[in-house]
Amino acid sequence: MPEGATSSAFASERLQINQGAEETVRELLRSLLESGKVNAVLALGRTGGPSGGVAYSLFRDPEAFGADGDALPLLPFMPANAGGLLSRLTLEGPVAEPVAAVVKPCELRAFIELVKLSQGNLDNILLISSTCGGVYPLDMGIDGSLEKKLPTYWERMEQGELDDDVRPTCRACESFVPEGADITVALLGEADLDTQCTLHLNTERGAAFAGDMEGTTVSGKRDSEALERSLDERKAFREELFAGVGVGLKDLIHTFGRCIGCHGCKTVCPICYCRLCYFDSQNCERPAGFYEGELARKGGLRVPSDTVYFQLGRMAHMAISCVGCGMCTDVCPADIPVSTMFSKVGAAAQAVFDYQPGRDVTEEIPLRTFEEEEFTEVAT
Amino acid sequence: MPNESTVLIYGTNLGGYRAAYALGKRGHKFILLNRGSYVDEEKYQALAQLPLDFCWICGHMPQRAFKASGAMQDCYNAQLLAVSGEAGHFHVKFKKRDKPVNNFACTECDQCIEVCPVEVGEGKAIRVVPEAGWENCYVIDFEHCTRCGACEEVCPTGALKVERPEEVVEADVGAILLADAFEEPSDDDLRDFGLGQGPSVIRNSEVARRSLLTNFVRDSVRLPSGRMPQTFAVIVTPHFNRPGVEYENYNLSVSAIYRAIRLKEILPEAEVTVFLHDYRGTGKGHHQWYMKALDAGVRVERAETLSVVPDETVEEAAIHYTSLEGESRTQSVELAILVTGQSPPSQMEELSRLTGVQADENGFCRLRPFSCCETDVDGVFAVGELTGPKGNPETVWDGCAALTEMQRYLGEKNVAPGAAPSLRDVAGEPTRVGVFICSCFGQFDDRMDLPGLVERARALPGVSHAEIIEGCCTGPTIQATAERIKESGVNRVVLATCTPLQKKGKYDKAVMTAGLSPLLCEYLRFREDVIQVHTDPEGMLMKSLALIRGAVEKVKRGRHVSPLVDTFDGRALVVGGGLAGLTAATEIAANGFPVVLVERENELGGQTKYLDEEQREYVKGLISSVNASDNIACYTQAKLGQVEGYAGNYHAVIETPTTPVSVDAGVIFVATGAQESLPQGFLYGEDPAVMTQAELAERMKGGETADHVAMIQCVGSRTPEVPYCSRLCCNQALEHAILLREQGAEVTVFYRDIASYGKTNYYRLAKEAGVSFIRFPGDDVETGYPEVRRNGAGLEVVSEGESHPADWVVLSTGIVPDAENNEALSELLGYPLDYEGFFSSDISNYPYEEAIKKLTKPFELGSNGIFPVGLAHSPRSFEETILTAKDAVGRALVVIGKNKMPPPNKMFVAAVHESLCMGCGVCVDVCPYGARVIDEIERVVKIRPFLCDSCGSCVAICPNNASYLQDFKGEQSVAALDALLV
Amino acid sequence: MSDNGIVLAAEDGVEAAFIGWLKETLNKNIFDALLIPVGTPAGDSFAYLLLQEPAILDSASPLPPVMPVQGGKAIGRLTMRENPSKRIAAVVRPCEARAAIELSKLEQAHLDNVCLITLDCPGVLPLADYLVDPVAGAARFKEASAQWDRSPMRPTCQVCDHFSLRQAPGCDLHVGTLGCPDGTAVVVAGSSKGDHVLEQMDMGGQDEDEQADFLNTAVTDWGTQVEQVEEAQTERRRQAQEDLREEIAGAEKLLGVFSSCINCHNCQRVCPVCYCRQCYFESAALKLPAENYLARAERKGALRFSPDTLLFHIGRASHMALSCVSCGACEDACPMDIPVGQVFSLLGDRAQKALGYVAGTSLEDPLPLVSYEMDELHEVEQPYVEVYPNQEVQDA
Amino acid sequence: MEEQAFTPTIVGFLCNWCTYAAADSAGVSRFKMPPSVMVVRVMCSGRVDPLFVLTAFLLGADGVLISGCWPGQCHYQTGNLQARRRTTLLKSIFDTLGLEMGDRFRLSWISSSEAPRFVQVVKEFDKQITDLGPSPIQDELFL
Amino acid sequence: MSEEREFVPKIVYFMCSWCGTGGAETAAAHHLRYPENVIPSRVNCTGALPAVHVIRPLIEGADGVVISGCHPGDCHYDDGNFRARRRVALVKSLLDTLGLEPERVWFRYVAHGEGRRFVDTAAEFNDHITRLGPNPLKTRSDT
Repeated sequence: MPEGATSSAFASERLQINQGAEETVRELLRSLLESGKVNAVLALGRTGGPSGGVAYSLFRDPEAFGADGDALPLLPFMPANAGGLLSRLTLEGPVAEPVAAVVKPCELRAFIELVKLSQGNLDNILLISSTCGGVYPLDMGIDGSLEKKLPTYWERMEQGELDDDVRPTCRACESFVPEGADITVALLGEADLDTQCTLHLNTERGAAFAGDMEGTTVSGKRDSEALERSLDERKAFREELFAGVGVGLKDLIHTFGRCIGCHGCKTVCPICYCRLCYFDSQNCERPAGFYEGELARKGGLRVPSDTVYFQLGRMAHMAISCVGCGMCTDVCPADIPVSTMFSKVGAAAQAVFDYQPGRDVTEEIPLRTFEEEEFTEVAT
Repeated sequence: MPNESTVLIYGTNLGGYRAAYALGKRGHKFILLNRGSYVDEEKYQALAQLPLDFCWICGHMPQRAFKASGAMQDCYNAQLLAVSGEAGHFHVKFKKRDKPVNNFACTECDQCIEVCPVEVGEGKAIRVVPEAGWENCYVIDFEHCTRCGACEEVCPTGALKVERPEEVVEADVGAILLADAFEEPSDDDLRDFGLGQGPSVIRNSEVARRSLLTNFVRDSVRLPSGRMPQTFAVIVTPHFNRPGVEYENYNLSVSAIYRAIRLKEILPEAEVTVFLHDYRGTGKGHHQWYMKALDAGVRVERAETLSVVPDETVEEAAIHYTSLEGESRTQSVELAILVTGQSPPSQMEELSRLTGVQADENGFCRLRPFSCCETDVDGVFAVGELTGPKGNPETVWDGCAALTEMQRYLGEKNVAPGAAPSLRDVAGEPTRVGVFICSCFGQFDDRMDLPGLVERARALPGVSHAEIIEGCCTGPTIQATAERIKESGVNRVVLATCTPLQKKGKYDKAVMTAGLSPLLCEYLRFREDVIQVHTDPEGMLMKSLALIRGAVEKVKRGRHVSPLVDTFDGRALVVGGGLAGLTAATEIAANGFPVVLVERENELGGQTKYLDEEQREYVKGLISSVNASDNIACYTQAKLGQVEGYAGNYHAVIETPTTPVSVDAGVIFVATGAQESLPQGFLYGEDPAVMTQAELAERMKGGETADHVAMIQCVGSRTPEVPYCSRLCCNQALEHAILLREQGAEVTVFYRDIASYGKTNYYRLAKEAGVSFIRFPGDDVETGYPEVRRNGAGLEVVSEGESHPADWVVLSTGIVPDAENNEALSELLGYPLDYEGFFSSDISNYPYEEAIKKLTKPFELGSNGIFPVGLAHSPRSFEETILTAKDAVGRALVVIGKNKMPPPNKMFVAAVHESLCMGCGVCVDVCPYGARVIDEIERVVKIRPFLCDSCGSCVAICPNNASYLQDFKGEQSVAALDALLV
Repeated sequence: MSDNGIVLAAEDGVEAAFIGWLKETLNKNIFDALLIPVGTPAGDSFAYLLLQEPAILDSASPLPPVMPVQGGKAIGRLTMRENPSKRIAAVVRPCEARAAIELSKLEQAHLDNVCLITLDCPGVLPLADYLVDPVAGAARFKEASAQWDRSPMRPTCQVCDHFSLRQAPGCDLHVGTLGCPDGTAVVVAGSSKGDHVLEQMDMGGQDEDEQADFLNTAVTDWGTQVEQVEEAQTERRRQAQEDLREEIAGAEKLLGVFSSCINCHNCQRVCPVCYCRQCYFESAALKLPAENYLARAERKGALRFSPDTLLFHIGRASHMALSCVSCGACEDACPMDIPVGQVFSLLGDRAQKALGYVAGTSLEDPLPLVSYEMDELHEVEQPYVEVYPNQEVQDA
Repeated sequence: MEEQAFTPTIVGFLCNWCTYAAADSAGVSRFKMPPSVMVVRVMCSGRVDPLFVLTAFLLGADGVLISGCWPGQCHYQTGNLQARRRTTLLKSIFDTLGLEMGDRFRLSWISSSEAPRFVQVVKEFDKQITDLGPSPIQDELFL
Repeated sequence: MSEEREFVPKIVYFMCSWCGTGGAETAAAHHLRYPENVIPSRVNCTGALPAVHVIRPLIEGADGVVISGCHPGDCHYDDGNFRARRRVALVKSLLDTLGLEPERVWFRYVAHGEGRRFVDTAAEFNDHITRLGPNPLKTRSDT
């Protein structure tokens, strides 16, 4: 039911602060670093100086979160899925001292999913997320148009709406409310984000770390009307989007026909955790004889082949865990709506198994388990 | 009663070292008698002889391993007293006095030096001689030592005793090897060159000595006043010295040229003149370097006579010389560098008294004809400079040839490698790193804050234990360290001690005794990298910590791997049935190993037509012993079809007139010989009176002679096409010339350089016999050669416009490689040819063959079990051909027939992540030893661990870390690097 | 280059003539199959097809307006493990052929049965530009290439000085169109393999000598034309590279250039000469424990994460710059519009110059890093001619 | 007309312990059945990687049959149940993308004693595929 | 200027396990001194030093990298140092092109006995780098 879909994620406790959201988050992180409560903060920040770009960084110097520091914790931009980065950070074991990470809901889900796959470790990671209004596509981060967009973005956020220019994937995202975050910054549909802000301290850890922020603790039922509305809008958009990509073999080939085989979608996909992808491995390095065989059979074939094989195969490998973060579409040099395809397939598959990736770290990944009595219709 | 297996080696020349090395590796004990008071007091002989300014020959001796295994007993201040018995059963008596400091107990802590009250010049009465590659030697200057004993008291391990008793030792040995050291001519020998008479005359060896710590730099030639000379003379003294005073080792000319080139490198503006009589560059690459010198602007002045008169005070010397044309000239230089030869051995008399060996007319040790090291006395051998002037290769080859020749007098191997300790596989255990920091018996305590360092080391991630140890270099401390490692329960070890270069064996022993593979450990040179080279405590602490951090990160990622073993096939394949091939075959067979001999022609013997009677007889003898031997299978009219495999595991197919035969072998000898180059022009082939030296020999045998004989040297040698000296032609021509003179003929030799070499100075003899010599402008090949014309009935030789009538014109033609055959074989064996077209020396001979370190290279498998011998390797005389063959056999004997051979580097070999390997083969191309090969089916690289010397070139060239060394994995090195920089 | 050649002529354009010629090679059974770009079903891009049905050639396009896949890579995929048993003609652009040649040196392509056919190349459009509106893109390309106008092409193409492989011994056949009269082109052989093909294709017909003269004039005209343009291009390239270096040189500028890199490694994945199955920079070597990253973050105040962006780019250059053929594929694949292609061809040119090598122009030249001269590069040896006067090193 | 001419190519991944045995005895007992199934023996239906199915289709199979032990009878306890989940996933993917491959492959349980049932299944499946006609994938050049 | 004096560079000294290392040991035996901030790192052979290992320190905190191996012809493995020379040339070319101060990388032969040459190299390079000033990359957080 929609109600639950958005509010179940919140603890009843929340902290209301008379300071803009941006300032609050910067303030919080700076104090955490200064006090040494956290050893480092993973957040977005400026790179390469003024004319430069935006990337995630592990910040140690509190000044980064000062008024004109490099950090940009709430920037609606996603140069990488932080879930993958957190996995990289904790792959060889938990961090010794707390590290805070400011992530978007889909990044958080990706990390949870990776932890399930033993590709990361939650210990000592303080997860800070927010109700998400989506992010802008990568190319807007290059030409500077992102900067210009920000005022509109926040304006519409306050109204609980999404800017039309955020990535379609985001506009079609149903899981924009973080689950399992220690601290959730309420953004979507919150009034006066530049002067006030609400922090939901969902866990004891959250409370412990954000405890000494100045603000008033409020409890009890909160109004999630804006969220519900956004959910409905996004659902609608999602159906549109999915309907947009045709079905059937021909359409599939049309969609992926211009794939240049860079496998960038795989590389940036947080769920694709393999060190060496099956489709880059020896298994797909074929002797000339193979191609000659195919040639004899069909009179012609694409080289390098395996375009469709790669896409379908990758779906079979990760769609069940796809968190719909949209990185794959963003990165595709051939402008293929990869994410739309994968979310569509993923959503359907996840529905079949009644599974929501990244919702709960204790939730088993469907293919790692089974029921004695299920899907009896499939096998006959 | 079986023969003794031990060998007594008297003296420490390069040949002796090489023999000792080979004996130890083969498994024979040897006693090394050193007249000097420490390992190579006489070391600088190498510098005198080496053209290079760096030397680490002695470092190639795994002396610690040899001592540990009991193979080596080295005695100092030693003197041979008596020799009795006979070959195989000598009883020797010698006296020795141990060095005050026993290197095996010595930790090189330098406390003795610190407490020594006696100042001598810069240092103290006890000082360290670090240049010695074996170990740092502590020597006491007994002249000044007061015997106060302070050093003895302070020595933490009791390694030092000021007074050592002189001991008389008796031993039973199977053979005796005389290897007495090279001796430089004395200052008096060189008085004609003004040595010691002024500041501006210096020996080349002194220059090298000055360059020891810096390599050759300007300061090596700086004048006492501090001025930098701008005019130099490099003088090859034996060319001008009085007869019999000094002898010229074969590489002297090129040493002079090399020095001149280096001078031009560091002082491009300087004027450098090389004074010599002839340029005698007879070895590989020598001619190349001669041309290089000319390009570099070095002036080469050929003189008939020469003397140097230095000014006593002013830094200037006058070179008085007469040109070849007889006009006397003088040139004044600021520094004259004397490239000196060697004196006849001073010990000969004593040695012949003791052993019965005989000196030859020049005072060198006489050898049996056609033998390399056999003296007149059975079982007594002599190598290196003791037997005459040599080039470095010949000196070194002597060593292994001796091993070959002495086999028949030696009993069974008497050194058995100790059992390896069992190591535990730590896979699955949580990583626990232990850091053990050596205090060098408390020595380091006051140099820096060790406890503080330990504290910080313990705090490093992954480190579960850290402590200070007393040491890990003496028996007890090694044991103690092993115990501590065990008790601390760690499974990775960082040992912060001192020089792994010298003590790695000890550290390995410690950790292996503790049950850990050295792959799980890292040894830090705490002393060399921190204690002895720094003063600032804080900085030292930081640096030590960085080093430890790096080591910890490295060992954390270390994995245990158990080393493999391979068998080295005991069979040998010899290609070519000439002198070299026959020698190799018989010698290998004589040691009980099966041999397959392949000869292209239908009978053995090779090119015998140029040989004299004795030589023919000798070859016949070899052939009959080949035929007689049950160990040798001989295929004539046969050739090598295909070859696969690698050292110790070759599989070859031999094409015979009947059916192909397949052969397995561990080693392959390439003895395919070379050809006499046939002269072009000079009316050769048009006029019967124009002939080659070989043809001359035939005619002289037939009793013919002529009144006027002209000889032209360097026909088809030292030309752009044949860019080398064929080594043999000059001596051959001179011998003939002398004979002809005896028969009353007028002989004129037209030459560029008379490159005669050897004990017998044929050059001088020929001159004395009245042979006349006319030099033609040699460096300009195009116009240089004299022209041969018909002149009425006879002939005339026209050189530089002058006509010289002649009845016979004899052309001294060179030796050229059998290009076609060599290239095919090189392809087949994957063995390189050198730029001259001969089979390369077993390793790269840059800058040229005398880069002696190359020749003493201890990695037996460096040549992948392939040994080019005889003329296939380079132009060689009859005797030298035998020498190359016996040297090769000696080197083969070190490895051949080993049943359980571990990789030379045990577990430290290269490996491949096959899932990442793309089979691109770049690592195969850069591997210096053919230790890698592409598996054509799997398209990945496979390793031949037994050829791998773990240099890591494969790691560096591999773009994605598919190649790695067991102790140098990508993840190890990156993490370690980062840790250094935190 | 051999003097063997033919002249193609057709009313309806060189492309048609060339395709006709190719069909002929299939019919005459000179080749068993062709590898050539063909329009994708959606009509919005092109892909290499290996084909033996002459009919399919109708939708083929020897010089498509874009380079979605680097032909060298295609040839590599096809022949990486073995020589094909069939005789295959690969119709590729010069830079693609050069890549194939580099790959064959690296054992990643086996060309014994592959006949490399290249054409004078006008360059290609940036993939992104084209995909906005493929139809318009195609038109734009047609127009520009018609008068060899490189301005709309990719930056790397604009300054390409190897657009014609007539001199490269590695390339078997080359189709020259530059400066040829409309509707004609010359086909010249660069190798005996190529010669053989031309001989088999020789239709005879007109009188031999006449034909020969005609051919010679055609070839010479074309040759001189190409040389002129090559000179001009070389100059443009030098200039452009100078300017580029101005823009990127120095830590400040360089980090600016790579600041928006998102570590997708597309550049490496599409690079034809980056042949590793798994890139070093994705390998275990650089996967380190958290304490490593945190320590580095501490030293620098912060650590860009994913780490090692700059190391990836410089390091990758150290692996492939010597084989870089300046094809610009990397730049096409970069989602962040970083001028990787230009930077790498700059790095490649200079590195190759330093080690006396030109990538992909000959099968014989050994790869620079697997060979060496004993007497070379002394400029990198730090001279030491005199003891360094320094108090610190004096004996204590 | 063409329809009749068409004999499908079906790849059958049969579990070593049950269905493969069943197929065996079917053969031994000379049961008649269509020749269309190419049998690939796998140790367990749980071994059948979805990529096997994909590969088969992309290389031109008209149908894919996976068959293992009945639930509860798996030689390896639960392999077949995992196979069922994978199959379900794959079907879901095919269906979402509107690829008819979904209808072209089938998972069935056939124990070693059920030779007749094996024949039955093969016949049915063969019919099903024959009716569907050749897989359209076969003539796609741009896969 | 005052900063100049305070600046103590971090220097990585790659040395081969034969000559480079030997030179360092001879230096030690002679008690020759060189600056503490020169940190040695051993590789078997300069020919075994991957280009990336030279580049990485320059990004991750080193102000300079100096490499020492055997003299030409003296390489324990025959030609490792020749190969190293090419690799260094490559790295220098790359750094130069990118304006990253190739002079922060030095390559100088040092033989086993050449202790003085070793410490001189360390000291000379240290002074050289001190004059060059800090490596801008090492403090950049956005590498």
